[in-house]
Amino acid sequence: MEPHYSLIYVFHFYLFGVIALASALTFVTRKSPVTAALWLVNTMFSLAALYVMLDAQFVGVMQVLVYAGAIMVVFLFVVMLLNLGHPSELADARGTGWKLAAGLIGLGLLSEIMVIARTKLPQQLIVPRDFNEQQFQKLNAVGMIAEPLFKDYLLAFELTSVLLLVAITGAVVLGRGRAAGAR
Amino acid sequence: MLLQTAVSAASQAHPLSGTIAEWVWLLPILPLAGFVINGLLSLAGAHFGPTDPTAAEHEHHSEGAADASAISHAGHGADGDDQHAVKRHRWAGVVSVVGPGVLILSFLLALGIWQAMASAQPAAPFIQRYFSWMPVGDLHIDAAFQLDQLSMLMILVITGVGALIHVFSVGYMRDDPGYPRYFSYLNLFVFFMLVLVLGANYPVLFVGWEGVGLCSYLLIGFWFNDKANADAGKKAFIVNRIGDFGLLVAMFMLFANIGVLDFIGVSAKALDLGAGSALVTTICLFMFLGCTGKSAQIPLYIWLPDAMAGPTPVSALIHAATMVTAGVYLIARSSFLFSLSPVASLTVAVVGAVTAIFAATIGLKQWDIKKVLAYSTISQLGYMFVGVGVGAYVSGMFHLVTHAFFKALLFLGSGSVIHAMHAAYHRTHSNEDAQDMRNMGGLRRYLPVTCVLMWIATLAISGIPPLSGFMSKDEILGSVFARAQGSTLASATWLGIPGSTLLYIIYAIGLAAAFLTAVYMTRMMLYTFHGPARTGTEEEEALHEAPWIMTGPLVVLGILTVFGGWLNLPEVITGIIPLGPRELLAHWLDPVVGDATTRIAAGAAQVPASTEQALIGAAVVIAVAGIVFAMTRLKPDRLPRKRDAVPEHGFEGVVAHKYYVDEGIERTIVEPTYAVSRSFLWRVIDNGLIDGFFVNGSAALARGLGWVGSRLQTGNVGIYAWVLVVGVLVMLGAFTLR
Amino acid sequence: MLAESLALTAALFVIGVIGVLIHRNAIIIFMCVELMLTAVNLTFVAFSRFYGTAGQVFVVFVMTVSAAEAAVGLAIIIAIFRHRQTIDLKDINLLKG
Amino acid sequence: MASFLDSIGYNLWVLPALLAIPLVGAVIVLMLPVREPAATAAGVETPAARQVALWLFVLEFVVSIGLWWSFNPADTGWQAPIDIGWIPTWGVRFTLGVDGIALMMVLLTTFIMPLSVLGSWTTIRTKVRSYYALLLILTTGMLGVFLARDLFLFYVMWEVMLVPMYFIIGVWGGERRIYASLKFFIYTMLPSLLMLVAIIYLGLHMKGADGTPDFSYDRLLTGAVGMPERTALWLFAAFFLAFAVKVPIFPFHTWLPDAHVEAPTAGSVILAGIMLKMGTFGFLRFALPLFPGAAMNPTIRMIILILALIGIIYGALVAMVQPDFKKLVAYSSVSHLGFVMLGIFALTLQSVQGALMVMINHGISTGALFLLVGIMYERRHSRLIDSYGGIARVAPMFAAILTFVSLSSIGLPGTNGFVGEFLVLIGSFRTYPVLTIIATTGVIFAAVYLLWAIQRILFNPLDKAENEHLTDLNKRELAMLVPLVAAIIWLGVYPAPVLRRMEGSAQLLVNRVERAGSLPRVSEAGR
Repeated sequence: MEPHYSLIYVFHFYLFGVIALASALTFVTRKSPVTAALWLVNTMFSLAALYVMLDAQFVGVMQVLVYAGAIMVVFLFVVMLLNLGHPSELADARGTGWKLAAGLIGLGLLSEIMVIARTKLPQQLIVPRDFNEQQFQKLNAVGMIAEPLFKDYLLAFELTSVLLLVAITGAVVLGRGRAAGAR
Repeated sequence: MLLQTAVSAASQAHPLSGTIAEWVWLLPILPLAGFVINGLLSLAGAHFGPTDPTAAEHEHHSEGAADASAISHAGHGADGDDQHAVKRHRWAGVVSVVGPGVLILSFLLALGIWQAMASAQPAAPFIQRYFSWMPVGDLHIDAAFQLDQLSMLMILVITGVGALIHVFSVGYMRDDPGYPRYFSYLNLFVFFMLVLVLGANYPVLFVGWEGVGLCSYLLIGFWFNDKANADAGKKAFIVNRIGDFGLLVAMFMLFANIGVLDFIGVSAKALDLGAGSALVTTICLFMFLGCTGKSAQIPLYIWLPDAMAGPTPVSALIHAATMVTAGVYLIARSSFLFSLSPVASLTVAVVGAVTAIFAATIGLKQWDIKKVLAYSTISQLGYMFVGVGVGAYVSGMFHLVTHAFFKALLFLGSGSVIHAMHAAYHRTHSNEDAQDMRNMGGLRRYLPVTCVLMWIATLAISGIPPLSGFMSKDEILGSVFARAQGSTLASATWLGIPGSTLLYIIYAIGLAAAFLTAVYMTRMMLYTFHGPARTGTEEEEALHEAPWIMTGPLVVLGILTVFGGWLNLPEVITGIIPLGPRELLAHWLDPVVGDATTRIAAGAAQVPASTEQALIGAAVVIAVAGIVFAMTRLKPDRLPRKRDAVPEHGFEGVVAHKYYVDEGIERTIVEPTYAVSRSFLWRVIDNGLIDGFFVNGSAALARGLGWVGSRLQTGNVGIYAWVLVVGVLVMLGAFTLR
Repeated sequence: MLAESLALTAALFVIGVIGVLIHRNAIIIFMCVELMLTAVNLTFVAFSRFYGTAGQVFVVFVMTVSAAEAAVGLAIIIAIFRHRQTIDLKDINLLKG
Repeated sequence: MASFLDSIGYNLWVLPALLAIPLVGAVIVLMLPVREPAATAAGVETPAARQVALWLFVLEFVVSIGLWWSFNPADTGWQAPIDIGWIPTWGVRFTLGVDGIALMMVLLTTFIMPLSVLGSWTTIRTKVRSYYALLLILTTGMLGVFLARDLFLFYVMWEVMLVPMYFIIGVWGGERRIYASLKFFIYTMLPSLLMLVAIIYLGLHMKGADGTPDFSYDRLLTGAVGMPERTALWLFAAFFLAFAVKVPIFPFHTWLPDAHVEAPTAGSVILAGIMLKMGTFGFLRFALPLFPGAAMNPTIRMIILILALIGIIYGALVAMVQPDFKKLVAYSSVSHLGFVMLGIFALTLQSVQGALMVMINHGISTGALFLLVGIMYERRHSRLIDSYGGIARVAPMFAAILTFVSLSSIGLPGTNGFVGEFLVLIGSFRTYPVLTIIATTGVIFAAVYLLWAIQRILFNPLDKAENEHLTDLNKRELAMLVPLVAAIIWLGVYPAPVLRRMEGSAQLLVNRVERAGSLPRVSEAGR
């Protein structure tokens, strides 16, 4: 089913995978938001690499641009804006008992997901093996995404844009605070 | 118009059709009209009467100078239902005409019908169907009247004695503020009583049966502002209802088994039930339960003594002459059923006999003149049941008729006494009891007419020949003896006792009760009319004979008491002294009860005339012995007045307290029922278990769950996240483990 | 490489969940949510090799939503902080019933 | 009379008119201009509302009374039928019709309603327009329940009936009105929802070839019989609960005393007089004919009969010890409705007809009792029996009528109460003799509790100063009581016309249930 992968491909795949995992673990154990954010950026970058390796070049680029470039920057802006970067204020993690319980829940969840992931894939949905290859040849990396996006999922796309508009408006209204509205 | 068409269609070939008997519907309608008129006058007088509150207040305190309504419970300050108690009711004049008038008209009509009947000599009952009352599928209950010799006899008694008592009431109730109300009730009673005896089927009979109970209830509680009276009325109704339950069940069983309820149909199909079968016995016993209620037999006799709370003419009419004899009538009417069941018939006789002696013993120790008469009535009703129980339906009915005469006379006589006593005590504003014999004595000087007439009645009830009571009572005892010699009853067994033995015992009890009757009646007369006056010197001046409107009916009843026996002179007597035609009543009733009597008496040996004469002689001796015993042993001149009396002790005390039956029932049935209903059924089951636990409990559970849920809402988003994740974990787990 | 991708996705997702559970700092919790979303993206991409490019289109949608979410969420955090001078979840219990 | 009715096409429009008049009337009443209580003579807000409502109800009664003559007793089918499409996609039709069972209930309703308006004439002083509008809407609901031939329509009307009563109790009731109205609403609503589920199931069960459900009663009558026994049992249980609460059968009765005590006079009258009949009517119309196998299952039948029996005795015993006269009457309803249930489930022609008679009689007698309680309450502001005593002396007309109505409730022969109870008992005795004998003792207890109560109210010494100047009935009160008294006498003396009109439908019901109910047993025996 799966194509044969070269050793170097597998090596790189595992490398980025391990980096992503390790960064994520580090991220989640940090108490300072800034540090945490930087480790998260690292995870994002590794994932972008994996996307590229999985023949999703456009998504990989978007990952870097949107997540690492935009969202995480907004996070850092907020941290700075609120001046929350000092570790002294961030003694926020819960106690050991909570952490232990969270770990246990995480393990349970993980095992459950792994079990579910073993489900047989529905065969009838599977596309021919070289389908993506042909799409890529025919439409190039961007067109491969753009065609379904603007044809099959046009309505969803438009709705997403409305969602973004609403989000922007909401963010602006919330961010302005009561200052203009109430007084 | 509806009536007329129905009448003409229903009666074709009957000898009575086309005669005055077609007007039989008018018999009850006349008193009903009287009820409506008097009732409306009563309400009208009440509504448009003076409503000035100060006047009412004043009258209330003055207690009404001539308030005759307090007669039966002197000194309690009882008063009627109206505010203007001093004057007679504004419509009293109209009522005095309408009330007794409708009864007299009814009686005249009844005489006419009787005349027609006597000449036609119909063998079959004359049935008038007016309209269909409850037609449902195979159940056909018509509003129909049945005129036959039995109902004719009852009609004559009811309207005749009823008319006399109505006339008496005009004088007795003269000044009562509830005068129109009284007559409307009394008329209504006669209406229902006529419906009872005229009904052509059990349900119509039941209408009258319960209707007379209702009127009894209303009239016992006539002076309802006294709690004791209201209690007595209620007690009468409820005890009667227990009996009615039996009658209802008997009707259900009849319908379920033979599908008809009219007398003709049931008598035709009665044999289908099986002679002597358990079914017919059960039906008869349930029916007899009804009779014990209405006719105050053991175990349901307890209401009758209390019923004396009503005005005395009411006691005479309802609680002596007519209503209480309805049970006897019902058994005679249902003779086609009872004659099929020796066991049920013997039960009737046994209960009658036991009641007769039981009530007679209580009568020995009563001081209230009306209570003596009440227990005497119960006792005499026992005799009647002995008569109909042994299948001597004619004798039972005969005693019913003569009893109606002499007991009505006794009650009205006592009414006359009480009237005089009350007037006397009222004049002196005394609080003494006007009905207690210990306060009387020597009244013969003031009430000579009453005294003589009451003595006649006393001798009659005691069984002194040739008065009516002697004839009828002796005939019952003779029948018992004859049945014991040989009949279906004698050959049956009752609770393991051979029927003939039982009948001899009943005969003995009957004789003993006759002795006691003579004793307590003589005692009553001695204490009331003889010896020194205990009334008090001031009061004696006020004692006087009742006006003619009251003594007139007494005299008529006295004549009837003397000559009532001629209705059914037994052969034994006519054989010795040719007094007149023999066994008139037996011939008259033969078409109705003849077959049943023959069926019960089957296999009877002819009692030799000499034996019969000996029995009669024994009965007379016993009666005389009773009178003599009472005369010699009782000392009216040594009797203390009521207020000086000491309570009796020992067995005498028990008897004086009526064997504590009322108290026993109160303790064992009434109070526990109330207590269980209130503390257990209502408080525990209804409020506690069902409403508290289940209904409001489920509401509380919902509220509790809601409260627990609201406690989870700490508002802390972190906790929410935990809850969410745990939820996801659980749901994924469910998927995984599927 | 599907199995590996899925395992990685699961691990990252669970790490995100654990992060949400153990942190009280609202901003870090938000980051954890972002991590979870990204992890899901990896699944889409991995499956898109077998099921066609639609999966990658969904990744675009998810990114949009997460961007919108971050914008609004952070705006809310700012508003709360202005109001109460804290972003500690312990002190934010306005949802209390 | 019948030809006159034909000439105006009476049967074509009477049933929709009966439903429409109160609805239109409600709108009219609500549109009346408000007048403040202070500005009116009687201190009643907008007195015009009550007059308009009274005349509307009189009109309704006049319109409905034609049914008495137009009804053909020989015809056991639907009369004056109406069948209009309503919600086609759900297969719901607006079908109305009247048979012998519904006829008397409709007439009872239209007879009671004007009297209940008179009963609330002076007691309802606030929000008068809304009150009478609710009464009118309630009438539509009640008549709709009796007339509906479509299960969906029936359910809609069933709930339409519930809401106005909730407000009538909750707004114009006594001190604990909120508790009582909520209890009433939830108590009756909950099993009604179960019934809705059953109705939807039935509708889907009967769906046609195109998949549209069918709620038609007539079609269900034949279609529901072939249902598997277990299914029928569950559906019967759902219907049973809904109706049992409404009846109410012991132990589902505890909403009744609270609702009655707190409701205003007219509310109690309608509740007792008409709405309690909904439950027993439901058994006769739906639960029995639709699921004869389940209803006639010996075990289930015995359980219901025993519950009915408990209701008769228990209701009477608990009524006996009530200090509150209104509550006493409420518990007496439990007892009376026990007779109805006994009659229905004993299932002989006599007992079913008797049950119908008891339903009518109970409506009249208990309605009258509640009106009388209302009259007492208006004068003394107390329902406690102990607050009275000896008032027959000052209010003889009141006393006469209260005594008479009580006697009819006791079942004195010659009054309506006797006819019903007698028929129920004599009919039931054929199938269940022992149970019937036990039930017959109920007539004793009825005498005990009512006579004891009226003794303590009317008789005994007049020992309370407040009672000495009680006024007797006025003209309005007489006007509302005299028709009831007349009905009591009429139904007691000459019930044959009523019985004749009900006989065909009752016979049809008994035959249908007996035939269908005996089928499974026969087949079991065959196996």
